[in-house]
Amino acid sequence: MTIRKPVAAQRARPFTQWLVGLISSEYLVFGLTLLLVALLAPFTPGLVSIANLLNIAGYLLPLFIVAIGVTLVMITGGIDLSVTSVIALTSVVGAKLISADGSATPTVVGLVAMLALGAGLGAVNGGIITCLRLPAFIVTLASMMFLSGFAVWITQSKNIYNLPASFLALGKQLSIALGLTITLALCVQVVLQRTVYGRWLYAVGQNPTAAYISGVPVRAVTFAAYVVSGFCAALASVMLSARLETGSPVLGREILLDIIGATVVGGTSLFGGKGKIAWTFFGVLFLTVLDNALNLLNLSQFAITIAKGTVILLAAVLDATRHRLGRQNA
Amino acid sequence: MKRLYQRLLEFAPLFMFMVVLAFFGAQSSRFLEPRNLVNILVQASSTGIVAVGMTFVLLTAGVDLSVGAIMFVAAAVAGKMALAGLSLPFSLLAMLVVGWLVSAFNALFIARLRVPAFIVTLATLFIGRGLGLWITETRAMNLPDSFLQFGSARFLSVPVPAWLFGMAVVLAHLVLTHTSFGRQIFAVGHDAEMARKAGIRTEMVMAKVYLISGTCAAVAALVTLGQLGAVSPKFGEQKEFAAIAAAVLGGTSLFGGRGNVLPGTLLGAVLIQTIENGLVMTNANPYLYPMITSVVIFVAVFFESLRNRVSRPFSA
Amino acid sequence: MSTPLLEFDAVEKSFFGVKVLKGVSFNIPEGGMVGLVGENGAGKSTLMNILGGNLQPSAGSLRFGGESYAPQNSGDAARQGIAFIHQELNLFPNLSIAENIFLTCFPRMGAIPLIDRTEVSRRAAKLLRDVGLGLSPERLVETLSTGQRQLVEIAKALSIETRLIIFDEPTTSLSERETLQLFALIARLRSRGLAMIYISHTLADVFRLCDDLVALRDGEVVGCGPAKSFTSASLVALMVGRTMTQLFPDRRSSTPPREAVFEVHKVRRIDVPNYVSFCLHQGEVLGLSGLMGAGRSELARVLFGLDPRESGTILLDGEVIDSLSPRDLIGRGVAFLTENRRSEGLCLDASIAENLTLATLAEHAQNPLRWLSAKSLQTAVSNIRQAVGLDSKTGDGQCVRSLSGGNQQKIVLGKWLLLKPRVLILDEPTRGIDVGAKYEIYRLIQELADSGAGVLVISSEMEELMGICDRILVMRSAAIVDELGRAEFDRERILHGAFGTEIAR
Amino acid sequence: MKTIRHAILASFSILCLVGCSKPDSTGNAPNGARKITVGVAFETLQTEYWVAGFEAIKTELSKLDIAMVEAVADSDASRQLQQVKGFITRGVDGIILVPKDAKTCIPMIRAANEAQIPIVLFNRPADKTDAISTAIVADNAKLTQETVAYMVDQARKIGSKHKAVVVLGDLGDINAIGRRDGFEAAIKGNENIIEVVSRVPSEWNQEKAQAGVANALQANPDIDFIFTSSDFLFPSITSALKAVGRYKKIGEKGHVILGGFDGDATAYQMLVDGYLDATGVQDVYFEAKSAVQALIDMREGKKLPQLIIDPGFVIHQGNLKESSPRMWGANIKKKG
Repeated sequence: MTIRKPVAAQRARPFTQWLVGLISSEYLVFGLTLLLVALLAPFTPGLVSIANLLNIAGYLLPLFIVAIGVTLVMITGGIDLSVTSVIALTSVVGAKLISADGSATPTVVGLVAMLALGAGLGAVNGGIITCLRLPAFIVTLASMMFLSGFAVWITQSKNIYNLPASFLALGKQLSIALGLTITLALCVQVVLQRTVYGRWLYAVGQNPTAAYISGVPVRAVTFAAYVVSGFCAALASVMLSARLETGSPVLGREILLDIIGATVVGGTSLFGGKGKIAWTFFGVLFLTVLDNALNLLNLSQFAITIAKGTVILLAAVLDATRHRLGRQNA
Repeated sequence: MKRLYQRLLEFAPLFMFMVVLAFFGAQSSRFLEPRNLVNILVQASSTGIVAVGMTFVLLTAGVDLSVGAIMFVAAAVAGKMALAGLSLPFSLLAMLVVGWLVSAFNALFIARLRVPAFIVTLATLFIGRGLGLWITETRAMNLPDSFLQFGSARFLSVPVPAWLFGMAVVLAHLVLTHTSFGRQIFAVGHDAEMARKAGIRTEMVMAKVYLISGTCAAVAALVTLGQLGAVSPKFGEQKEFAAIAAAVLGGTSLFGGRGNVLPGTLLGAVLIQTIENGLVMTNANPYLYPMITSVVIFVAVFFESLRNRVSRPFSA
Repeated sequence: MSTPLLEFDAVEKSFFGVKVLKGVSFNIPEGGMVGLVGENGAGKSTLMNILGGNLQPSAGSLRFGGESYAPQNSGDAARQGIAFIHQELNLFPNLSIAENIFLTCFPRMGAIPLIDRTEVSRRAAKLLRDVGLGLSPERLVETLSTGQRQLVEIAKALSIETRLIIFDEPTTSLSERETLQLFALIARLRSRGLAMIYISHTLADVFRLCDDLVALRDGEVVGCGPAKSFTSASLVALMVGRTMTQLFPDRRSSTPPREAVFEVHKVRRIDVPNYVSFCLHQGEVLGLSGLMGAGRSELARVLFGLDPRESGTILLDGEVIDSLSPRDLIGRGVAFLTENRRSEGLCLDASIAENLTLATLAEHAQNPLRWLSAKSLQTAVSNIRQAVGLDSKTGDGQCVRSLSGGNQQKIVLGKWLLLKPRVLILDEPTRGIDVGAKYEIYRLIQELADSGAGVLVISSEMEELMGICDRILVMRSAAIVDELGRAEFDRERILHGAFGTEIAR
Repeated sequence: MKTIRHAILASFSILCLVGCSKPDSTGNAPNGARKITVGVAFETLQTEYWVAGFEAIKTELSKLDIAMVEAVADSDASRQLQQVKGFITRGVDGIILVPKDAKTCIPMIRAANEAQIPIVLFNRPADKTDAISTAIVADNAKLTQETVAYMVDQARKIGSKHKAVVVLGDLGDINAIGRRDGFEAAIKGNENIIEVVSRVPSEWNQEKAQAGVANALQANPDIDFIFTSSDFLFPSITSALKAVGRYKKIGEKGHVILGGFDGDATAYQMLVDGYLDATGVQDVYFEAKSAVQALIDMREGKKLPQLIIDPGFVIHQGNLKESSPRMWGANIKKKG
């Protein structure tokens, strides 16, 4: 999206023009994040310290990875509510495999199994949605319930410990997680922007019928989006499990709304056809920094919750304003 | 042959419901007792009432994630007032007012400022839960017995919650099918821009829909209070998903313009509760609950989609 | 002469400083019928949107019934008695006929705010009788044909005390018979004293129906007067601002011995008794004529794999195609331009470049990673833009939603031309498109055929088929009932075939 | 212009948020005399027990004039790790942590160890690890077993065979699982007296608990033994019992033997009124005091055991008077 200066604004005062430009920019959410940091930094000791930034990064990366997959699904006009359950199930299955208390298979095998399982679960979702043509919301809602119940059942509520050091290293070394995430994000963004698959993905989200008639393999493209989403959830699960040194059947249970909220705040449309990995990153960053800063401010829990809601709402209002401006300028 | 197949599918959701009833009936002799069926209805009433309001919202292609939070705030306020010694009617009024305030807030942002409903109601979900925690000081509150008496009171030997649920369903059905506002909801849900051009005041329609959803949430909070007699910090949590699931199970489309309350949402809400009830009655393994529920939801939606299938290769 | 019903007085409208209406003034007499013609983008829609209350003029004024008239929204216009029948019908398929008619003004049961269903049915039934539509008012609109929907729109206009009806391209989706029905209805309504504005690209209809004509070009009135004072040629010249010598490009006489490129053998749709066989040759433009509902579009959808086929074989270059799916067919060089360009042809929120290249992306990514070459894409886009004559004012990145119908159709066609198809099927390629753009599209069809491809054109406009085709097939009840070579082209014979009134041949 | 108004609104409200939250005394007092700050991280505050624990710690700290910063993780272990690291970043002098579970807290402990900040786990222990911490714990399983054993004794006294319902917590919550295991252990060997006819998964949700107990009563109207994994579900259970007229005092005909865990205010009131047979009480005051003391000891370099056990106690009709002062719920109730 480029910034088109409306004729009306050119005549207006430079400040107004600047403001309009800022609001219509795709970096708006990022700008808001910086503003937030700038405003809160004087009051919150350690907000901008290296340690805290690393801390934020450690928490943010798995969220961002899940959100990447969700973004792809949302570009096709679908939604994936099952990601958190995929995180939980891959976590316990992987941990069972590699744990000294379990079958103690080599870490690499466990990792591959986790990722394959994640992709496989995504494939099941995608398969049901595309072949049986059921609404994504209800399919992934049902699989969210099922997989979560299944994860708790196979572990009989018990967490799995004693993971090998080689696995835990993935969680300790932020650089590994960072490298993985950046690679993944760049790959996905490049695929979206520069490959046939990316173009197809947007086309499917914008108008599935027109895309189908134009020879786009709509089902395969949609299916692939869910597979990637499952894979991303599994990758996040690896990072979370390693970071927390546990295979847990309730891992990630609470973060679903955060993930979808972050993606939507970033600017990806719930109705499909629109979205970018960079936007999603800004969205995740915004929510995480907000959460972190409010915590460092030592607000009580209810104040944090209220503040979070308010800021999300304000970001959304700005976003809506920006769209109206964009439409007027077109 | 084809006709028969279609005819069968027509009744698939009802058929499915019957299968569930028959299955649990065979497992436990007490399951099909009228008493238990009334139990199911009462237990389904809170989610059901929220789902009725949610159906209105879904019909306009919107969504209301804030219903659970509205329930919590309403219950918290009512609880505080009751504990302060005010009588039941005041508490009831206060709950409705809370429902209206929060949903008017939703309506303002969604209808007037055109912010996507998903984000607005997600934000009010956070704000509402925060407010509720603040009001309750994150403590559980045990309310005076008047609430429990209200919840277990019977009229013509049917408990009040079931009456409220029934009234909500009938009223909603009347509004949706027999008022111009109701028919305009379907028009707005099909295409809001087209509806505006056709002379419908879409902003008003959208706003009203959220107000209805908020009102339903407040009434549902009352019903829940009547059954529990207590407010805990988890009051109403995840209600939004249960309500959406019930409405969608009843055949309401998430993309707007299609759906009904009677029998759709009623059946959806009751079906989910029937499964939960049956599982307890048959002393099922606690671990199996979510899995069985999700499979039944899935199968029901699958049949529903077969029924509505159009021969077009892709449809939203 | 008494006061006119409606007066436009120097109406102007600008969008972001660009004037799209420049001082438009004309009158519509009480009970008069005025034809409004002009190319797409000439300002007709803007003018009518001002009249319908969807837009407000930047300058100038309107008077309706002798009083100042400034509607703020479509409701205002309706209350004043102005009904607007849009080209893209404004009906809700998920509601019944009666509900669509009374959507904003349901009769109520006295003081109770409930809809009086019996009254609704009674009044709706009466209105449907008025417009000659013999259906139950309870039927859902989604089960109606386009022609029937049009009649519902008119019934809706009659449900209020309407004094002026605006028809925007009412016949584009209608079959010949439905068009005749509509014209009869229009005549009946006129006899009741209703005034009408009739907007159409079909000049024959305009001449037939209207007393007065107004021609617009670039937001200005370039011609205004009684219909008799214009000829087709003079009107076209006014609209395009230059003299158009002909409506169709020359079709060179056919050279007989050609190879078959696309053969259809006994293809039958599900639930339909009749089957279809025909053969499309290299370099041939084959027309498919028939009434609405004769199964032309349906046949095309089966051939392109969009609807299931019951039986029959299809051969491309003599080779049997087993699996019919758009993807496979596109891979073999078959393309299909559907009749619904907005819902099936375009991604409206995507850019011009994205839409143009959607079907041929793979050609620009011939590497294992399916990496798109920006340069090759860019070349393709600029070449095809030139080829289809897309005006250079619009950038490649512009979203196609904001383009005129003609430009949108050029983009869909351009998308398929980029494929260099062996076979191109076009369903109503010029529906709702202005004269200039139509000519361009005909030219492109000719060029494609000259390059050796086979072109199948479905159209309800008989003149069009007769102007551009080498051969015309006539369909009725899902079967081909007649075939005419270029030398045999005859309006009456085609009509008889289509109606089944006379056994052809 | 609307746009600008929106923008101003946005910045204004952010400013408001900042303004409202005055920078609190996080430690760096200007005049050298540095006040000690302790970070308190709770997993959740959504039950009364945690609130009571939180308040008790707050009281203990303020007694010793120690400043406190707080964080609540909303049941998300990953967020909790972030919050603990946040504490370390701002340089607290000690951390009291209620971990989500035994293992996810280990990276947090390790982080604290590396920063040489003493860390104490409140109420939940860490799994075996090389990381150093001290945990003040109540043994959920053992205390539940004792409570249920008392209930079984009461049943045995009455004689006839009892039909039992157990209301389970969230199956993903280790405390809920500990209590379930304690319950099962106490029942084991007593099958001749107690038959468990229903296990209701409440997911810590009052509505589900209420519906579950009501349904169990429908399936088996002669149920006369109910144990709940947390006292906060008692209102739901009594509501279900009242609906079928089975909420009776001890000794009355048709009394249902009731037992719970936590020792909250509702349970205290029920004990006093003679409805509740027994509940397992975690000694919140002991735990808070020990936690704060442990932190101080660790700062002074003392070696502490890995576990400090809060023995807890079962409060029942027999020991109500002498034990109630130690029951946190009783004190809340008395305070009003």
